[in-house]
Amino acid sequence: MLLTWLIVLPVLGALPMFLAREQNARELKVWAFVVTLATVVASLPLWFSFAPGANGYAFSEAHKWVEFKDAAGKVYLNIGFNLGVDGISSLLILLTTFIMPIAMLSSWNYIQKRQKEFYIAMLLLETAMIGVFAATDLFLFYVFFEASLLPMYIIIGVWGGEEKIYATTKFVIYTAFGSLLMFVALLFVYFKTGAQNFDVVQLTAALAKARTLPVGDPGQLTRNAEFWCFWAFALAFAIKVPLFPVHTWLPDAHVQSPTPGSVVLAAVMLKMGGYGFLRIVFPFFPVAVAQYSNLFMIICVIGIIYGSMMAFVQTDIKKLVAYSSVAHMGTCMLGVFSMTTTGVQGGVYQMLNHGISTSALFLLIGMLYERTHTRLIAFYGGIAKSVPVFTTAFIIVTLSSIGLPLTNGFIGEFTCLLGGFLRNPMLGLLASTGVILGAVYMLFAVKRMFFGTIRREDLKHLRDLDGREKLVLAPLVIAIFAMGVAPTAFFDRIKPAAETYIGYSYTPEKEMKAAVVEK
Amino acid sequence: MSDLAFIVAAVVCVLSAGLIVSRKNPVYSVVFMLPFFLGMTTIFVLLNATFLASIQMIVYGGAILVVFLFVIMLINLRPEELREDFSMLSWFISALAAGLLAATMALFANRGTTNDMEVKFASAIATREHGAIFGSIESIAYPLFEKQMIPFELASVLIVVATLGAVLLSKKRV
Amino acid sequence: MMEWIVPHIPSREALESKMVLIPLFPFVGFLINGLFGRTFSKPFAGFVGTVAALSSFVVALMCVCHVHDTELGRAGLHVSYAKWLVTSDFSCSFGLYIDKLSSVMILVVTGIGTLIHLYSMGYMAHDRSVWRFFAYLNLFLFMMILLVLGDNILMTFVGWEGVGLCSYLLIGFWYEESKNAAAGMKAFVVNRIGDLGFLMGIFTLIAVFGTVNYVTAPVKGEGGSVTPQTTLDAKTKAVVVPQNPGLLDYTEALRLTYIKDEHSELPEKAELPKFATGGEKNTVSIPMSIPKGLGNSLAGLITLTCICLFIGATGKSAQIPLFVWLPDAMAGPTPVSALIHAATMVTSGIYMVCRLHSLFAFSETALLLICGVGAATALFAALIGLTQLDIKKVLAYSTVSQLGYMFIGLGAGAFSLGIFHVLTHAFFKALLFLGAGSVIHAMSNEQDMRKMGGLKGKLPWTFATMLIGSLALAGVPGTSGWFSKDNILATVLGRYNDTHNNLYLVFYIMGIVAAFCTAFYTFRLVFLTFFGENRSSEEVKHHIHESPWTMVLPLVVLAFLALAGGFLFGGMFIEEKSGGEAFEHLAIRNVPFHEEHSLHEAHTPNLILTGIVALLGIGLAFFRYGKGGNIPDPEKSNNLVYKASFNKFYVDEIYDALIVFPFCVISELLHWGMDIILIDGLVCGAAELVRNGSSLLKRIQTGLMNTYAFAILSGTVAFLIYLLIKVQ
Amino acid sequence: MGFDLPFNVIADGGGLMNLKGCLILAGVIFSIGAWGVVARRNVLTVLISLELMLNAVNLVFASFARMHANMTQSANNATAGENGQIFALFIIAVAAAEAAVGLAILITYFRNKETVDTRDMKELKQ
Repeated sequence: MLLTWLIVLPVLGALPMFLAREQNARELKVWAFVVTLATVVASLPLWFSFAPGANGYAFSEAHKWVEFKDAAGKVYLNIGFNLGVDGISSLLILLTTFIMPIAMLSSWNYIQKRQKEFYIAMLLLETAMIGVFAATDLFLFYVFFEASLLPMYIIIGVWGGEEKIYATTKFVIYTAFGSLLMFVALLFVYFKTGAQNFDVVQLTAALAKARTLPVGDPGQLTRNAEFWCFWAFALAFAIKVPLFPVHTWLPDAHVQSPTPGSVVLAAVMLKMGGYGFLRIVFPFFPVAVAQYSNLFMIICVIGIIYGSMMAFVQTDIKKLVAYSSVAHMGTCMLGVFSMTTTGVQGGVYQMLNHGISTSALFLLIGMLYERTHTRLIAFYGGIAKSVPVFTTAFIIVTLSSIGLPLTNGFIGEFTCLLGGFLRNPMLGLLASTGVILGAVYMLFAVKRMFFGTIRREDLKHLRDLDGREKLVLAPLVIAIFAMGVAPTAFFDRIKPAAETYIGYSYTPEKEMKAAVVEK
Repeated sequence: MSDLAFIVAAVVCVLSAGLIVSRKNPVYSVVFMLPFFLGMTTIFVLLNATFLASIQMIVYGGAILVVFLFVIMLINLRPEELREDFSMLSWFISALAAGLLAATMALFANRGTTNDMEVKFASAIATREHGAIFGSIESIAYPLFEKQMIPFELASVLIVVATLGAVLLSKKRV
Repeated sequence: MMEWIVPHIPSREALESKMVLIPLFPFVGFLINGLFGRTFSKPFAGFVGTVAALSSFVVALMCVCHVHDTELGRAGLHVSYAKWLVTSDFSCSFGLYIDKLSSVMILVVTGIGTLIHLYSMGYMAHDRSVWRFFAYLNLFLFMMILLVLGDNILMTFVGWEGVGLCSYLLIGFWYEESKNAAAGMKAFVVNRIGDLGFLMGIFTLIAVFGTVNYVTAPVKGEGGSVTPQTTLDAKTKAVVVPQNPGLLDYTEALRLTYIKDEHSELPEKAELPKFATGGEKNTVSIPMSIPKGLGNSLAGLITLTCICLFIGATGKSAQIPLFVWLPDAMAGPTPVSALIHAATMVTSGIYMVCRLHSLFAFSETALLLICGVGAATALFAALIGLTQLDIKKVLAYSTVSQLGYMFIGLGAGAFSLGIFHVLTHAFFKALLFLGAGSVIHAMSNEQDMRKMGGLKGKLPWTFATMLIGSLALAGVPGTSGWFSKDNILATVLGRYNDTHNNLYLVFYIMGIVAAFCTAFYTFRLVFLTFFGENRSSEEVKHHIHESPWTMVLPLVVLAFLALAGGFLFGGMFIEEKSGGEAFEHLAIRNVPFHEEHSLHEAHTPNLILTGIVALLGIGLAFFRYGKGGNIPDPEKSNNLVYKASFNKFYVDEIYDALIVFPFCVISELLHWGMDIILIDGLVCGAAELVRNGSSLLKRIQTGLMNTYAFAILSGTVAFLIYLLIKVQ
Repeated sequence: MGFDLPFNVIADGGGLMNLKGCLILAGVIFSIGAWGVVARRNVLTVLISLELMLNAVNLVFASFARMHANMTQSANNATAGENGQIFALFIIAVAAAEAAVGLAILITYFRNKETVDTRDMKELKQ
């Protein structure tokens, strides 16, 4: 029941807030923060008593949810409330619960209007995000996947910047476009295979069986159908990641979003895409994955180089970080698509890293924005002198972001690139140029913002970080170093799950064997 | 004889219906409703639906028509206030559509009525229990109050609700 | 040998437990200064930093004594701490490994590091944030120690990037000048380009050997743990490797198996043998899990790996084409230039090649490339150095040039001499930089040599020590610099004798020309700075004074080492025979010569030649600048070559035009063309299409009841007509 | 109320007074009513046209009731031939209700907007 509680807890916390009045904003903030802290505490067993069962999932639970029977009493639609975590999703849930209190704390002064609604939206968002990672039922996954859009839509649309409506509409339509296609493919898969329910593992088995059926059998999953379904799923997740040609919603959404929104968006929501690839696309469509993984690796490499180049020319620091996200997620997905254990391990690790370092960057930018109300890099210059602590924090996070050893970024980047290299050396080499480009754009921005002489009088008296802000950043900075020095625990955790997902990968021999067994 | 009556009634109905629809002033429309209802009643009688005919006359001719007249007087539309209603194009297009509708329905009627049905239509009528005649009050009352009891009651509820609604709606705001 | 320095060497077990202190002291120093330094007084912050460095040096010295002087220590001190990164392709832990090679480096790093900390206490005494400076310096020491002592190549990479970071921070230490920050950034980015090569090298190593450890894990034994060695079983003539062999175990095994005489070559993959191991796993073979597209010839792969790693080295050790950052790095405080950009960090490329020298020894192609790049760099930088006016720029280019010499040595197969030149160069170049710092300090931060002159009387200590340093740099026979440089050039000539490869002759001549240039610009510097009239302004003149003892003491110590270093340490490095046998003191095996006499025959002509060019260079410098009054002025010169040299042959400008500018333009173009116009155009275009389409459709919604009724009517009619046709 | 015809009106005739004729007549009246609904802009006329359409339907019901006149309600046949007429009765009831409510809405609308022209009724469009 742990996972159910984890999912329900934020909603339960949000319920009394509906009754509260806007005037009690302070109490509301504290309450919402306490709720997220409670969620952190509740999620701790995911780390400490994680013991996967026979199917690879720990904390499994299954409840009946929706069941439709036809006139003959045969079940034709069976959606379960099935939850469970493996090594990957448990870490992503932990990341979610870890980031939420930080996001809450960071919105303390940033959010000034409609505070009650804001915190309610954040709590609902947390529920949806945990649900995405905990669901083992495909339909449930889809429900949470979509449900997470709505609070985000509101968060950007209500508390966002000047062009918030454009950004939030773009964000939602972009992502919903992909996921609706996914929904069609999902139903197709379910009804085509005649599976008993939407359980991911069972659907995988059903699909594998459908693939081996003889040509002409109505239940046969043809290559064509598989490829269409693959693209439907892949597009949904690629948009969410986002991979190269479908990334343009991200900069707008990030720039317009309020700081906590950016943090959650970068830290958790982007991970849903990569997670979806691993959890759903890899097992479901191994043939298509085998066919297209090279293409996707190329896309990732393009994303790395392209995202870095875009980041380099940005004038808005938040946009710069948003484009760097494109590059980082490219690295991360390169590892995943390399289909090597090291690469997938690194990919998942890089997801966590990106969640930590990029959200730290967004937090820092948000703090600066609160002081000066501008994000233009050219506005600043030389502020290292007036805000030394802030500068130090920013540089530490920057270093993590560009993958300096002993920070978390290095481990993730190194293993991802190694995975890519072992799969395809040329792509590995090209992807590794991201190491250079990352340093170029980040340090260039750091130089322009923090170094040099202060030209503006008001920047000389900029306020340095206060206690609350230090509290917000401290866990992230600690995590940056801890994960850089001791990645082993994470890698051990990820390994069985990664091997499971790679194990689904397609080889012609395997299929022949399966066909023989079927006969 | 019945043929003649039917043809006369049908011609009256169609003519007056056309006039109802085409008169610019609604007062005339209402006036032409009277021959229309009379024609209808005649046809009902010819169809042996005597009770229905009487109800038709009472409800339509007695109630609805009068209500329309009342309303026209109430809102007091003077002819000169009425705007030009005849946009040639829409008039023509809708006439075309209505004509097409009539044609298709006529075609359906033509195709759908078999000889068998015509024979049944023209055949002699069996006498009801209790010695009632088809279409008479008794012959309608028995099924109405036995099998159709609930719809009948529901219809009365509907009328009550409609009455209340009409009163509430048209009540002047205090 | 070193009993007189450290009278009591602790036991091996005690040393193993103390080894961690070597990196820990500087790290703690960094933490103390970094976290609380703001509240410290300036001298105290310096004191903390210096003590941290000194303590580290003392522990390192004890370890080194153990490694060199005891029987058990010969295999090195090796401690493995916690696991760091475990993946299915490789695994590595935090481990420290002092063998004979790293012991040289660790002493240079901590020893010279300590001296420069001491010097900095004086030099930085008036700076606003001394604590920050010492925090960075200590962090640098920490990272450098990791680089040198790491027991796997990933740890080396940690240090490698870490020192790059410190270099970035220290170059931009005075960040309020945008120029300095830019120089720091340039250094970091250029280094990163090299790091890309290093990274690729590591990847290939993992693909080929499946490990990143240099040696296998230590085994607990009597009186301390021992690292098992790869040996040739005397009876069976079989190669026995330890379990879970490291890179060096593999290379040693390959050498013992295949390189029986000088014509042997490495086999193709198909013939790879299995090596016997001592433990329960009976045999082990090189995994060679090579991805498609790299070929599967072991020799080819090793060449590829070596070239990748060497690209990494060119970044950090400022070789062509990546040397451009080092001259700019002089924007940092002078002690930083001395420590990081002369003595230690920039030599880490050489260290890395030596660390894996047994791998490089397999690849003649890679060695030839290294030699060629080294020679080109040595000459090119020396030519630029001829005309520079900034005292630190001259030294910076001379550093680049000297690093080139080191690579010449490595490329000629004389790894020991490369390391020897690292050592002597650390002495004299640190000395020169510190001396230059002392001059700059005295001249109120003036760096232009045109405004100096006649300082020998006012700064006697500085003058004397710098003169010694210059003699060493110029390669005057008897000085430490001469010992190393002369031997490197002799080896190249020997190599030519041996292989009759004309390239080696070309490299040799380049080296000789560079040596001449070196002697010339070095003494040009000395004459312009210390002789003639003082050309500074009155105010500056008034302030000229000798530096405090904290600055003079390191100068004296380094001067002694620069002068006598060759005699003291030469025996450890210089090859007596041409056989390439392992040096007892260095555990390095140079690439053997085919003919025993090749090297011997090269020594005498080379000795004469180098001596002559050094004296010629000094003489020419004396004739041109020695009498004073002949002040160079590049702006007025019409000599094109002179101008080109003064402008660094426009390398920066060429890079800007070829790489930086196109990158900016393409990025900007892509941003507008691709992102905003194409992709967003498509996305928003789709949205616009829907919007415009629906505004067309909107017309249908007239709001007129009749229209809707008409729609119903026509729908009905259409349906009826359909039925009419369909239902016959 | 009502009066009972003691004779079978149709049986002696034939000719035009047959089912087909009745149905076609109903169709024509219905179409005229539909025409009125679609073409007229005066809500009053539209409502009257609606009554026309309802009457046409009544006619169809009555015709078919006549066709089923021989169906008698008995123990083994629950359906009576009068059911068509009964349905027509219900329609008349509903028509009355509809007219009442419709006209009431019309009055209220007129009171507020001073118009009964559908061209002015576009509030929902804005």
